[in-house]
Amino acid sequence: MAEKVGVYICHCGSNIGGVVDCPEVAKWARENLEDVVVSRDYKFMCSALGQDLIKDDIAKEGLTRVVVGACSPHLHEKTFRNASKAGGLNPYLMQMTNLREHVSWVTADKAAATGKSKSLISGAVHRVVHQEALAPMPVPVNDHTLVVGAGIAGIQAALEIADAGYHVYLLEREPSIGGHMAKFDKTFPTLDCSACILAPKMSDIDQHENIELLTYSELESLSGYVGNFKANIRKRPRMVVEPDCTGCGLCIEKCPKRVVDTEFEAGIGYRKAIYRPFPQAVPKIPVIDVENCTYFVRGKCKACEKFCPTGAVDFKQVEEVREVDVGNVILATGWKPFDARRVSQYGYGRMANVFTSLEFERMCNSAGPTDGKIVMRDGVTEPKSVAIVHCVGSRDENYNPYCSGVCCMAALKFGHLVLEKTDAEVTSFYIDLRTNQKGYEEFYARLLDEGMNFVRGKVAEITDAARYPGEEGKIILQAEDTLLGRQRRHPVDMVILMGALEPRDDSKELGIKVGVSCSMDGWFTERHPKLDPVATMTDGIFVAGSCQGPKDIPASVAQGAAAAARVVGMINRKSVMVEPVVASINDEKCSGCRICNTLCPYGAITFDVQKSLSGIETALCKGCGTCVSGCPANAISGAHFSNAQIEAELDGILFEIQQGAATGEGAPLAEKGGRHE
Amino acid sequence: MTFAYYPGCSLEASSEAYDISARAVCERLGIELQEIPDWNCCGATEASALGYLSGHALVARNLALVDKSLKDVVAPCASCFLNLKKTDKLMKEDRKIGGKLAEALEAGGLAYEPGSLRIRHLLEVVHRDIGHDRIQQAVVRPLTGLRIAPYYGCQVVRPVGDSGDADDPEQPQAMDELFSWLGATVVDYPVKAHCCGGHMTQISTEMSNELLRRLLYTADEHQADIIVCACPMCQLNLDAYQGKVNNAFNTAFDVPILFFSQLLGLALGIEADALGFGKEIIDSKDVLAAKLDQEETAETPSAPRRTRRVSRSLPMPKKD
Amino acid sequence: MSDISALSTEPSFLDEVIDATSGGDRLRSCLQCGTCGGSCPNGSDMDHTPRALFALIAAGEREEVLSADAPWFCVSCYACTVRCPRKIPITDLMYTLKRIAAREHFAKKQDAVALAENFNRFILRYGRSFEFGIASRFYLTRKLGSIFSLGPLGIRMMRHGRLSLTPSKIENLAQLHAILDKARELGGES
Amino acid sequence: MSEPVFEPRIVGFFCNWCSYRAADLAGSARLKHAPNMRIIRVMCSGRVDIEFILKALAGGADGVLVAGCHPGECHYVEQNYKTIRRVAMLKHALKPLGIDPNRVRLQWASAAEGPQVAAAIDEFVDELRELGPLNWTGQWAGRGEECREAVDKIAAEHKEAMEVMP
Repeated sequence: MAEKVGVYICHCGSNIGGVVDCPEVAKWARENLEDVVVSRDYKFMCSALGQDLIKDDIAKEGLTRVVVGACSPHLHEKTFRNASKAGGLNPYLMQMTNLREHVSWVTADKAAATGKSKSLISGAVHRVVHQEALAPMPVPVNDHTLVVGAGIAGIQAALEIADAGYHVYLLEREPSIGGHMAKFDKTFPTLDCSACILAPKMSDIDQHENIELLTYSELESLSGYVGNFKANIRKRPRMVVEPDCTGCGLCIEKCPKRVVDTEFEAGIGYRKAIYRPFPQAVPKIPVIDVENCTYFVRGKCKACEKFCPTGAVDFKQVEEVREVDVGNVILATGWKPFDARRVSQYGYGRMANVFTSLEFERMCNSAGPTDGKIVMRDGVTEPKSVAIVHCVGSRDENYNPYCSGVCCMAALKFGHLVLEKTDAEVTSFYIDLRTNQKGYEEFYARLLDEGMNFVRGKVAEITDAARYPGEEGKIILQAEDTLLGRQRRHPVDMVILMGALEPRDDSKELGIKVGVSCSMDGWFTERHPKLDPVATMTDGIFVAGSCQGPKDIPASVAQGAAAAARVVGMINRKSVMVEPVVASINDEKCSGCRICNTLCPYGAITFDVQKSLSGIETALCKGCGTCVSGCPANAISGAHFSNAQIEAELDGILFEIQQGAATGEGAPLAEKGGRHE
Repeated sequence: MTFAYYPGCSLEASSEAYDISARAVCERLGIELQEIPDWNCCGATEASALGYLSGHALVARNLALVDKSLKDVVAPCASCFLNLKKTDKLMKEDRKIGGKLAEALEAGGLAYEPGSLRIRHLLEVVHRDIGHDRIQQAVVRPLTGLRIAPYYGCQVVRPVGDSGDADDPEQPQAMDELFSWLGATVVDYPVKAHCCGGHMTQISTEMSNELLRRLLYTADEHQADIIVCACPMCQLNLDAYQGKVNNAFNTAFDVPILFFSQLLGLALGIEADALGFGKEIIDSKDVLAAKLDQEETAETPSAPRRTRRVSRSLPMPKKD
Repeated sequence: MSDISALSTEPSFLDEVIDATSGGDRLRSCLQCGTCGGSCPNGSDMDHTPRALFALIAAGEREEVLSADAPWFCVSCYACTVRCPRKIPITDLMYTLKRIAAREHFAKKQDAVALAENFNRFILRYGRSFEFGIASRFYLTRKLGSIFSLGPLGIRMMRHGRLSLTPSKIENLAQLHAILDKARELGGES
Repeated sequence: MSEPVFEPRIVGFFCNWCSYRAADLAGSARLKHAPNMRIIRVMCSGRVDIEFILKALAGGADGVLVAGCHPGECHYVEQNYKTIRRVAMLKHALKPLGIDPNRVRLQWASAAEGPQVAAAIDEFVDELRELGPLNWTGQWAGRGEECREAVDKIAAEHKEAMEVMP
């Protein structure tokens, strides 16, 4: 039986109405398009009155389908679905088409705009009659959660969820939790001691009954879907039996092998071959670095084993893989520091007294290699002058186009520390100083008062080639002082390079494991940059902290908490509704060719060997439709985006085009379609 | 291996020594050079200052004249090298201009397929294509005892239209490695890729003198016996104008400036006269005689930047 | 008037410069960081650093830019181009400014123009450059004063066989001219 | 200007996440561009069935533009890579069908690239103006006889092959 379609053209004030002849479009639809029983135009369809038009017509005219020509569906699709629902129509029987963003706002020529609107409406009408009533599907939610990464963002998220009374698996690749924050001395802009605020949280994690800490471990694979994930976790061998170890540290004391610590000490300090990254490490259990351990390299030593009072050392330990069931996953894998060697004109690695920001953080830390003393590479001499170089590897298309966000404030913090701990003068070379959070601009003002110098100009090169008297034995920064428009050479004893924050090398890899995409830069992509910043396109997977983009501590903590809130919300609901836009396979038509099996990145398509048929795990399907268009037998159909629906929309559009051709009036075709005038 | 050879104007006149030594070295290393027939000037840095298309057309003619059976053009002159590369890249990447240049070539009955030639600098060919093993085998007269400041200048190392595998444009290594293979002591010459002033010697002696002074001063600070060049302009400026620099700043620089190919030739056992020695204005005979084979004494002061290692000293960042 | 031209919808000086440079549109993304000005070996002697020139171009200060000496002090060392965080072809832009300035006789006072013109004159005549000719003619026409100071150098060069007094000439000069004429015609060069 | 310009008719398949939003952005930014484009929204460029494109060309469109997220930024992880392959293969097949492959265009656009989308549409319109009207079905009109002959010829050639063995 024929459907009864109602068409509603929105003027959006003059936004659409000012360019598109809405009454004409409505009239044309009524007269030219099959199944259209009602066709109206109205000033504001999204207004209550506009929505009432739809509801009433559904009741009075017995509409079975609704087409709305207005703004972008991304704005008001929900609105008009609800209106249809309120009128007693299944919301998925409403089709919206975009006459504003895609027509009136981008077209100068009115005739052209009107013609284009007609064809879009025609497309929508043809499509809507093929649409089917759909209902969202409920699935249960497991109340365990996996948090990947135990930096400050992951720690915050884990604690929030655990405190809400739910079990958390907290995964950390390094031997200890704490992340980068554990390496810092002070935090901007308040200058409170990083360890003092982090350490308590770390021991909370250690003691929390709802948190199961999995350190020295990585996520091997993730399968399943929202509410019902299975995670495989690979635990590397510490060579120390955790339950037996008391963390007394005797083994570390006795270990004869000293190694440069490129991880925690950023390369300016040493550790033993059996070590604990830092005294307050959580857990306290040490690990053996098998690359450097004398026993593993040469086959003899075993000092640690000899001296261990509880016999906890076990050189035969092997890695283990375990599987955990979780309902939600939070990614908080953080960032990695930019390799300053790549900017060879800055001479890092060539000139001893050029340091990276992370090296300097460790130097300032009273628990660091220099006991907090600011000294040159020789380890004793205090610098008389220090230069801080901004944007090293940031805002630079040769390295990373983005702004790393935190460096400006960290540079101010460094400036303060230098002025506080030494008699040196400090000069910062910046392009723009970005201090746009609470208390940040005030901190900048404070540093001006404290006598830190600022030069606006990106440093062109750093050299030890003296040119003028007074430059001998110094490191010279050459830059243009852009506020003076003059080239400037600035000799100093010590340089600090504010290196960029970069995505982890394996972030893309991890993204593919869990079905989260990465931006071109390699940061995880959130569902919506403004309105949904911690969710991802994969339901049940959330992001927090710097793995989603450079962030400072406050922002990371906020995101950790936000992600936790989303997870707790999910758990409390017990079950979640998933959009019904999914694919399904018609067994009659499926030839078992398995072409579709390889097309799905979510592993939603399974193959039944007995029946030799492919099948789709509905809850896993995200509805992209790639398998639908890939099936040679047309056996797969995509709900709400079926071949019939899309081809009908195409027919509708072509219908107007052919009609236009016939009448010669076809939309833009008479006048030259208005271009940038 | 056979390469098309583009000597360029300077190598015909002021820098004959470069041409002679380049040919000699290549012959010794089994590189056959086929000079481009009737090649013309590349326009240096001057032609494109007045005409855009004509500037590139000048270069394009040379590319078009290369025997189509050859895949590589080798140019010893930095400016020639860069100009050839730039024009080739432009023709390849900017369809509009590429088309016009093709049309211009056609007017002369010539044609060139952009990207069909690899534009190489002599230094790269020796360093990459011949490489460590074959060079070391060929060395008969190591340059032991000689402190070398490798000076690359600008246009050899700036990656204009290069693939990613080009040498570091800021701290290039090719010459450093080459001369360490030859047994010389290579000083870490921080200004190795700074500019010698190019044509500034013709325009403003004040400015060019200063640029040259910087290079000489740093070489002196690092106790270099000789500065080696891979560019005729660099060599000419440092060599011919060294006296003027001394007058201008009353300094007493007296560093011989040689082409890398000359010293390489010496190490390969080629006779000095067959390498154009003696054409340099600051004579290099005495230095070579004095230094060669004098094993470097232990307490040769090294570059000032090296901080003396105290037990408390912090580790340096690892290489690579 | 310049500010007006910057605001009006007429193709601005910025557009003019960009259109005359392959890849020049990168100039729009300049963030005025001064890497170019800091990198330039002659940066301390220029009346405007490249960065400042770009600001003036954006502001439509045509005359001031074209009469600047900065482009003529560019030695084509490409340090700025390699380092520019916005990948702006700065050296090429300097060539563009030189060309416009030379075409519109803004730069008569620049020695560099004379040198370039000289150089090109010899290329046209011989197909190759002729250092001795260029140098002597250049000094005779421009720097009569300093030619004597140059004498001894010339003599030393000659003694070391580094100054050929006879230019070498290519055979197919006609072909070269045909190519260059066509190029000039296509490029609308005078 | 009176002299009529050929206005190509273009069908676009835009993915819901990046390119459709980019087109929205072009709107919010009021970036005027040629009105020849008709956009059909799909969830992912991977949903674009090659048949859709052929159908559009057969049905009177002079060109088809498929738009998706940048490679590596696909909201479905990697589906746009499949689009690359499919469109490449289609373009390959178009020539023998008498269609210039440039009538099908693949366009990447992140949700932030409204200007790029607007520019791409204008550019595509200009390219199609160069190519002129497609009128694909028209090309075959009145050539039914030819086709039948061709088919018969082939049938004859493969006579025995076509016989079903008893």
